[in-house]
Amino acid sequence: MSDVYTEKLIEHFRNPRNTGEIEDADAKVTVGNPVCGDVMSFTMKVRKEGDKEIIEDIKFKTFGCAAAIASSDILAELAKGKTIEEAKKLSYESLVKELGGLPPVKVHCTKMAVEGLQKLIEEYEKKKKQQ
Amino acid sequence: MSDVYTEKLIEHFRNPRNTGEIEDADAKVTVGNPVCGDVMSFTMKVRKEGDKEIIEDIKFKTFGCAAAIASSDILAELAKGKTIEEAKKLSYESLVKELGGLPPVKVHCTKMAVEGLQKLIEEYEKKKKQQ
Amino acid sequence: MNRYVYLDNNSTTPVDPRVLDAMLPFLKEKWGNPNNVHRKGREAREAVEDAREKVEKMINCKDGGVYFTSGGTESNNWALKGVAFANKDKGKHIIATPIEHKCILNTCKWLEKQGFDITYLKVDKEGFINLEELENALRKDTILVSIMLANNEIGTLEPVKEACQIVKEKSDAYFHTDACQAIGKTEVDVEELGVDLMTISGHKFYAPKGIGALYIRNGVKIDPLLHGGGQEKGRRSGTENVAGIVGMGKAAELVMEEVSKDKEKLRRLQKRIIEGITSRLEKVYLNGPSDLNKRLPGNVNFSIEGVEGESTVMMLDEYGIEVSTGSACSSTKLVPSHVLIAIGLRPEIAHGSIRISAGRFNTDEDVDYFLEVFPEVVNKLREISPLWKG
Amino acid sequence: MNRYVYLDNNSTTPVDPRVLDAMLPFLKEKWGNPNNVHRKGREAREAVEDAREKVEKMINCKDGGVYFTSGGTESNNWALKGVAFANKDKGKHIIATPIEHKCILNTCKWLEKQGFDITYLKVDKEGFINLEELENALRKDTILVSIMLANNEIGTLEPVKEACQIVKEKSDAYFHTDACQAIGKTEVDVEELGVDLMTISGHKFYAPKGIGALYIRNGVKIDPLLHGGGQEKGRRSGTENVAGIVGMGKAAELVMEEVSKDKEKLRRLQKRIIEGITSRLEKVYLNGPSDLNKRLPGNVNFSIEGVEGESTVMMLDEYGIEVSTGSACSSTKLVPSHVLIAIGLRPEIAHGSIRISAGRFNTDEDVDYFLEVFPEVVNKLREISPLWKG
Ligand SMILES: Cc1ncc(COP(=O)(O)O)c(C=O)c1O
Ligand SMILES: Cc1ncc(COP(=O)(O)O)c(C=O)c1O
Repeated sequence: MSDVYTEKLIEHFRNPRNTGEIEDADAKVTVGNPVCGDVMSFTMKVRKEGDKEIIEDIKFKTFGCAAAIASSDILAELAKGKTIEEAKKLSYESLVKELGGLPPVKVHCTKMAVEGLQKLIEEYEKKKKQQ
Repeated sequence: MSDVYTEKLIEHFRNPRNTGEIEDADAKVTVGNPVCGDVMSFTMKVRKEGDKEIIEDIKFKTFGCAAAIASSDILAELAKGKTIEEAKKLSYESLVKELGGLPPVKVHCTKMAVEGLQKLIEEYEKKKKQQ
Repeated sequence: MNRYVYLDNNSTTPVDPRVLDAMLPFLKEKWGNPNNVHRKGREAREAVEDAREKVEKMINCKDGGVYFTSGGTESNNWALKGVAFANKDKGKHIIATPIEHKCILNTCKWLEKQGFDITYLKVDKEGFINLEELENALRKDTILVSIMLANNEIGTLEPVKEACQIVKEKSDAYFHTDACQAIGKTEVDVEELGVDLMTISGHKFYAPKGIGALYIRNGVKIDPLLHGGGQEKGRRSGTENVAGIVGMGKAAELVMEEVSKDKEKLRRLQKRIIEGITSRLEKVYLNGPSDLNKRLPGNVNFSIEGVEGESTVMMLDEYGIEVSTGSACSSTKLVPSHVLIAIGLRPEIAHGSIRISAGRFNTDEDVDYFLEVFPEVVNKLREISPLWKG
Repeated sequence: MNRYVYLDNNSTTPVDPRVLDAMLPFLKEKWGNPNNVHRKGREAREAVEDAREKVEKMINCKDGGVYFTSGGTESNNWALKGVAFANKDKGKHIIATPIEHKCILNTCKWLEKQGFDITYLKVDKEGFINLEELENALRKDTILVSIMLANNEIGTLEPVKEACQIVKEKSDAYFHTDACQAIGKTEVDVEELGVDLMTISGHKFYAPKGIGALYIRNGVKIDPLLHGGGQEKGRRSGTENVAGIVGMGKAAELVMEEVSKDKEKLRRLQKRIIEGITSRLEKVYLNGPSDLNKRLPGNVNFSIEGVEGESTVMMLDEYGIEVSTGSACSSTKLVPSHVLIAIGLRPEIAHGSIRISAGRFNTDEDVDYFLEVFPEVVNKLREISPLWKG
């Protein structure tokens, strides 16, 4: 566990690749709370291939520290191309690892991003049932 | 009051001019206590000029710190040539002044030297009466 | 990166090259222990006492002395704990403000665990205490009042002189002020203020980190915080940080020579930054005094709606600009600044606060560059913020 | 003056030029505050953590960590007061030795005023504690035992490993050792010793004055001594003395590389000085262990009949030789060294004690010169001493 931000994290913070909102999203969620200093809103687009459901795109808007922004971006990166079933297994540890480590006080950012993904999936599956 | 030894003090410590013992001394005293870290022994020779009694010489042997040795030497220096009456008025402040100042914790050395001189004079006057 | 612009002088200041020059001999050939009577020791002792004189002169110390410590934190801990333990038979009540530095507040908390009773005065929207409330808070058993001279986050210059007068008139309590931020940025005079104890930190006025001092007026009853070999007249033991002390002495000398010039420049840059931000961005709110005469020269603090402070700091950093969010000392924590909460900000607004603080080495060009980059960074972050409805 | 010979390395050591080189960038361009998230801050943070790793490695720290302080005095104050206040509900009994450094003893005195109960173990003529006495002194309410690793005046290497074993077997008390003198002069390994807390002082191993550390094993309950912004994992607040920390880190690295070589040389010089003095002067008595394997390498302490210590130091100084009398830290006081009194010396003999301590930069030529000058100086002073009947 490093005590400072990694270059990789700073790069994802500085040049996030997945910001914005997907217009015709299949799911849309917001996690966090401005009082606590972090709010992440995610939109997701899913594509079907046979009976596989693949995450085609995720975009985010995040209010929060550099770690929150980078975590959101890395989450989108890691989730894209995965099936819904695979994505359900995505852990915050894998985000931390992908970022090359994180100061202990910032680990909650990756947890929040993963929470966002799980909620996206929940909403997606709920909608599917309603159809 | 300086916090460190003056050059003048160090010079008197390094090259004391009045060490030793006067063989045929008119008075001989020891002040101080090895337990407290300072012992000064003085010998004095007095010369008469008319009805004046003049301190012709003072020599010392001192066990003690640099300030104790320098104080002993400066005392001898200041007392020499003075009449007994003048010497009675010699104060420790004048020794401190002559040394160009002294760390506060070392002022007691000048007091002890002056005590030595007063005791020399006492002894000298006592002897005189006995004669 | 186009340019490097450091605007975080309330966090720490660069070491003035003239300060380093003064220190170097004491890290090279003059490495003696000032407690030794031999030559090496005496040369170190003289340097330490020479530095003490300079620091004392800088604050116009006439009645009492300056004791060297390892920094503002130690001085504040010492002032509070030292007075508390030495006077606990007289009383156990202490008065402080809620916008003191954490090293005062956390010391107070610890003292509460040891049975002391702390009253925290309220502060208004700009961070000022109320003198009447102070007067009413004084009790028979009040032993100490601690009110900072200049707040490190929002720059409030507290009415310490007036507060001290009231305390002296109405009680037997000692008065301590934390002057870490004020020194080097405005004139500080213990005689004029009338305080009994004052905290000084070297790295806030161009000396290195890890050196500070506590001014103690004659007659003040205070226990040591560091017991030991009897250095600093028995009040603060420990082999002296000679190089640091010499550096702080030189820094004090430079403050005496340059503070009025520095202050004038800091006021100008401060004004330009405040006006520049206000005119270039919407929904930004100045924290701390709007009357610049009651504000620490050089200090600026804004809440920026829709963006979070740390990410703003990090993004500015990419442009070579360094500023802070909240209090630098707690910036790895996720709690909003206690100062901003105390002046009544909502947490979500407090999270978006940015402190910009100029110092001796800043220029008008630095401010030009900052004012060019800052709106761009804020807009970039607002664009990706779910809280910004532009 | 023919030559300059510094033989007072138990008082303070020269700053190693390699240490200064490592520090310099942190007094020039890398003056950032490690608590800041921006670039300047991060570069300082990395340097601080790198230095911590080195110091931890030097003492083979595996279970716990090293926390930076302003020196040995602060570390000792912190260890004792911090453990005392954090564990006072468990008990108020502390065990120490009478030959600890003043910063332990005066802290103990202050703790006694706060209601703690201190037992001082006896020491024998060479300064050694008795392990049986330690075992018998342990009580149900003993919360801390503090025994130094190497005495700063007479070089006694206490049986800390064995003492710690007894304390761990027979009680729940924590074990603290003051290792200020041992580090850099002999190997120190917290795992082998088994101690819970250990004090380190930079200026005793070629780092500058004003920087130190406290090792704390995992699980130790200890209050901070300096409360504040939460630096050092909340255990020791205050903006870090970055340059000092980096210097101590480099010094630790050098110790790891050079201690076995240094130790061998210090042992040789020590032996030569002891034999040289004994053969050249009558009525001189070695203080501290005669078995050099139980003595701090480089440390020599003699009582010289008929002369007083300070004047001997000052006279040697005129020849360019620097040594100490008693403990350097209290050398402006007129009380005889508490260590020499504790080992049973009469005050008048204690007043005539001289400590000669070699370090990394001493050579055999230094010792040659010392042995040439020393008898001459002693004879000169004995000649003017009323206590010397030659
Ligand atoms: C107002 C105030 N008091 C105290 C401190 C602590 O001083 P230091 O950093 O020297 O420990 C600071 C700065 O960190 C400060 O701004
Ligand atoms: C054994 C011992 N402990 C503690 C200290 C105090 O350390 P510092 O000088 O860093 O305050 C010293 C030296 O002065 C010492 O020799």
